[in-house]
Amino acid sequence: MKMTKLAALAAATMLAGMPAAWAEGVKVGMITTLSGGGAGLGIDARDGFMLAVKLAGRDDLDVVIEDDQRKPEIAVQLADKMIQSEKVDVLTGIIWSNLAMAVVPAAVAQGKFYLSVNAAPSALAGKGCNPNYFSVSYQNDNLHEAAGAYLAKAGFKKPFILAPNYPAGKDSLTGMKRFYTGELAGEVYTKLGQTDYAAEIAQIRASGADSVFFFLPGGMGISFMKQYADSGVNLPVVGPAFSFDQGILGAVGQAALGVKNTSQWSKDIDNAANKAFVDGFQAEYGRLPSLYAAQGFDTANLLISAMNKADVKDADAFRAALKEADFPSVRGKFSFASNNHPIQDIYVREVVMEGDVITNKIVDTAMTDHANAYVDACKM
Amino acid sequence: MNRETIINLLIALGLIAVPLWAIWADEPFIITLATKVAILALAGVGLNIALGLGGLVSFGHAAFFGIGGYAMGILASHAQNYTPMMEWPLLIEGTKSMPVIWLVAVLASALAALLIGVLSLRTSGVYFIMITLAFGQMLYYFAISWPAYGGEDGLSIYVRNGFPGLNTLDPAQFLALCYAVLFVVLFLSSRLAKSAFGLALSGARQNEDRLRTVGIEPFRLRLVAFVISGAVTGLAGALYADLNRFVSPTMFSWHMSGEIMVFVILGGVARLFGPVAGAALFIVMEHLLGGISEYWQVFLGLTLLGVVLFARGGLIGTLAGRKVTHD
Amino acid sequence: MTDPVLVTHDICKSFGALQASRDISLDLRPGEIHALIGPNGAGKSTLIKQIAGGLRPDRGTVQFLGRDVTALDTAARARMGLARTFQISALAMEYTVLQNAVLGALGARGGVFRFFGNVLKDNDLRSAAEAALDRVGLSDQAGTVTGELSHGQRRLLEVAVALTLRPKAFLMDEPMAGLGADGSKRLTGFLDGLRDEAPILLVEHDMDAVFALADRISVLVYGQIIATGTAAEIRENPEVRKAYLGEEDQ
Amino acid sequence: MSALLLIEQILNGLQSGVMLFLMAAGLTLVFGVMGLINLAHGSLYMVGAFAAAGAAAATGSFVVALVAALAAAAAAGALIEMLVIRRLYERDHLDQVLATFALILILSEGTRWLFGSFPLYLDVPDWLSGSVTLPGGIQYPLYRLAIIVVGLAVAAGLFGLISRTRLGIRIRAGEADREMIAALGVDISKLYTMVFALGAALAGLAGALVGAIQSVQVGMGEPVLILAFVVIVIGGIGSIKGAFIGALLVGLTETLGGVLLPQLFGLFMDPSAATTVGASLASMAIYILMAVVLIWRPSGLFGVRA
Repeated sequence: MKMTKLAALAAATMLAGMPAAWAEGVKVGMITTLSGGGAGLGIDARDGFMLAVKLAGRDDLDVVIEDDQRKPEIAVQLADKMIQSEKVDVLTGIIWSNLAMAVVPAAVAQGKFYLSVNAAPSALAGKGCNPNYFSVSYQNDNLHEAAGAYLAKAGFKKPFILAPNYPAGKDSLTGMKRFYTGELAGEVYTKLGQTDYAAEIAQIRASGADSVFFFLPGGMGISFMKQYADSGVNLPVVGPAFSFDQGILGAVGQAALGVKNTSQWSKDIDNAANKAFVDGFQAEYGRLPSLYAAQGFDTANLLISAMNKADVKDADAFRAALKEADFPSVRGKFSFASNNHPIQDIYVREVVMEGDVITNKIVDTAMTDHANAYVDACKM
Repeated sequence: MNRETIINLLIALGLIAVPLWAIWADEPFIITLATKVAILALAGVGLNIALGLGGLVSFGHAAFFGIGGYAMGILASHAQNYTPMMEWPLLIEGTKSMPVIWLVAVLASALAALLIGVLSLRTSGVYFIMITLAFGQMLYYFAISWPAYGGEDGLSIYVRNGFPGLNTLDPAQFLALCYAVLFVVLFLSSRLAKSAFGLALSGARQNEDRLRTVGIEPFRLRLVAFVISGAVTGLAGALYADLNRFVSPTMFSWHMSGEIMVFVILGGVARLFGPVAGAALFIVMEHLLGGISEYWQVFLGLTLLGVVLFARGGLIGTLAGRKVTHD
Repeated sequence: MTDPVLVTHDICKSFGALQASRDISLDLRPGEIHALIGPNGAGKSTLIKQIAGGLRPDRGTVQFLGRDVTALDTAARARMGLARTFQISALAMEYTVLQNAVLGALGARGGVFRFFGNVLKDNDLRSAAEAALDRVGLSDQAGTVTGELSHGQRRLLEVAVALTLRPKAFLMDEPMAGLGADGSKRLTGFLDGLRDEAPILLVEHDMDAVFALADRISVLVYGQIIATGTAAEIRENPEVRKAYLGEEDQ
Repeated sequence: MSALLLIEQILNGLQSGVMLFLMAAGLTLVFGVMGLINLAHGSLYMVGAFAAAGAAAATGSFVVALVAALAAAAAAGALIEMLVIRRLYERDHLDQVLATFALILILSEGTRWLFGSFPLYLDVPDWLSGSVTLPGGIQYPLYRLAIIVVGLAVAAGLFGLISRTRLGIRIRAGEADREMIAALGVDISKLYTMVFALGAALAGLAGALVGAIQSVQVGMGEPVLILAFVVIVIGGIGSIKGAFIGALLVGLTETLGGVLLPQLFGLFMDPSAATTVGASLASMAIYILMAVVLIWRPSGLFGVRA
């Protein structure tokens, strides 16, 4: 791979003349979205991560946190700052794929470890994979694939599918169609940031579909669900967890009840680590944890497990320790595929009312020990 | 020497002294910040030609900034993937050479400015502000939904492009290069302001009737100014892409247009060093406030508001007093 | 007699129901000062705008130097040598007096698209500008910012800028306005000598100046020229007396 | 596409156009009367939505929520006008743009400070939920019909206000000549505060109405703000009638463009490319519309030549 060679050259040149980094312990740079519209996700990931650090009581783990404002250019500059000035060993925290694409290749080329708490674009899983890059969350396509698998398994014959017109949206529909190969009632790309879905809902109504699959992260999904629920179209809805996560459910309200969504985590997964996490999170922050918080929590625990086995200065040993994934994941089973993305079960959750709180409950398993479609494309 | 000249000299000295200190104190990130200041200042210098001299309040300069950025991204990505951009009717290959990229960035953004200018300059006042904004948004949405070069994900360039005789991977050398470009453009822009063209352009801003009455049609002047302005901002875009080794549609967003405008106004409209002072102040604030509070943008907003309401003429206007136009 | 420099032929212009110009035909001959007078709202400014190129007449033509210029814009007419001064000073107020004059000289010479050299150090432009300033007596104010000039000085600067254009004809819209007795007198003297250089179409309210200067006078009332003639003829004209006395009645 | 679906989509375009009008009306009034560009108008939309969500959570009543939205946005508008905006009337557009840009930062992050980083809940009330069957068999959400009705009623009220009442006469006089209105003995600064608060209240109302079917979150006003600018530029700045026509044009273009363009390209391209190209073009459609209008009429459809 020519790219990697060039990148290594760049790294060598950039590192030349830098003094020896942090002498002991591990310094982590967390770049995440803490201001603006998407701040909720970053805050959850940060809180989950810091909770794990606190519960582990590690004072040799130093975390520097910066706000990327959801702007890729800012994220790049913060990464430069973390690497050049803070001299961190490990980077983490990025929520959005486009920001990850901006930061990760350069960071790993400079010999840093990158542990993803969320974003895991296909470009970094296949051709652009790197031994120093680990995704602790999933590969971006996973939840969509699981939704496709679930639709096929549940016997739907004619889903209508929609996603925003940007790369992650196209990956989503591609991923869904990888495991649902039947007929589609329609396939629509909406404008990124669109808030009114009346036109699409009318198309759904007219299309003769028997179900709806959508991927509309953030406010887009909230708008869609509210409008859909009010439209009188009563087709079953399936989607990835993003629009039905704890942070967002409150805003969608009852419109979300009954929706099936795919997720690799849920707060009712029955294991000790998850119970400690859910209780600890509620005690610490006074709210229910979200998927992003769970991913942040697992990321920190993965890092701590590697710290227990190897010195971060010994990159090969540390990398091997990370790859073992010898930590108690809140998801239960967890291991890395050869391209450093998780092999895990993906569940089907249903949105339910628990007391007066709207939340999710696992109703099925969509895929077992699922890895991703890019394993073979990754040569490292 | 008048006060503004002294202030300009102090700013220039500061620009050079801070990175020298950073090298001595081993604070490499300060060098990155200084590079960012220089590049954004350059974008502001570009806008200032339209805004300060010509009175053309463009709310769409992110269009040129983004085009410059994508000129770099597209050329360099073809070079790094060893795929030609075009094979027929003639073979065009990508490149990793900064001078070539700069030339393409300047030409492409100048051409865009020509097209946007021809249409926009038919309007004036608020309509001009809004139509330039609309063109910027048009390109923004185009960049997001155009899949060939990454769409919203943008394009990563793994290694910074090269400049003959320099190691651009060394932050200090890249900074020196950006400074050199900035100072050359500042020099040219100071000449421009005093030239026949500058006299007429600024005259058109002050009184359009006067200009027509002496036989000069303002439209062509403004169009040329808009093209020069767009080209300089496009050059800044190419450098910014190289600083980040990354381009994305956010370079086209209206926030970017707003920020470039903020640099100019914060520093002082139509002041030679206004954009430099403005960009430096803005980035220092962003850097310092960002460390204090999660809600730092509130304080940034309050500071900007304070400058507009109470420090008219921006930083340099406040320090140097009234503008002196004669020699 | 030589051909007139400037001719309007049956110009008509209306704004909605208001007819601001009705079949106006007048001419400006070499060497003369032709004054245009009329009560407020008679349509003098509208007529001047149509002659200068700021407004297109609904009907009729404007000829300058024997050429039909009706379709040309202000800048093109200015380049042909039609120099105009404004009722309300139209100057670049942030510029110095010298810069304003150099701007005029630049317009006359052409070569606006020069981006590098210092325009104030261009000897041709500077000497043309300084000569014009000298003629109106503003040389000692060359470095003053125009916005700081007195009202009268601005009027003089307008005239100076017009001079830098080396015009074939002047259009002057109330150059005496706000000048005061002394200033009016001086400007009157100056314009008196100017007519040999290029004829002047003079819109003016100051009747002393008009009667002192004008070779011919046209009277515009309600968008129509009701009389044209020498000062003496106009004084005797009953219609003119009626129009002006009518105004005084109000 | 069937005729029924097309009619339904036209209704959708109408609905989004009517909401855009509520936003654009305030923007264009403020510009027409005070000559001010207000970039922070979208923040007032957001303030309305947040106030409505807060009030609905506290009382459970949608009507109270709407009243709260109107009151909060009007109060915020009046406050902003008195503290900041009135210092900007005599300034050029540049200072106005910068100052109101700063206001966006303050209001957005301030709101996040108060309400947290997660979207808030605001839903359609029970008595307006569900859909009704229109003549011809079109199923259409009741709430959206209600929005169209409210929007048209507000538009009618606004026309009445401007053309019939004393406030309207003063507003029109203020547009024509500021000195004249001052000479008439009207307290001009009070008038300006009222106009600004009125515009803010309309934006707040739009925020609350739309918030119930969209997402109440920080930054929700910015896309709408840009659209509202497109609307008033197309309609002619300062013209309420222009804002109305412009809003409907933009609403219809955006809705129908998103539906029809991909189908149009589908006629001669393969489906997935058609979807991509169509969707890309649709997202640029209103800006293209605006550019075309301005090239044809540089002061918008109903603008007065500056």
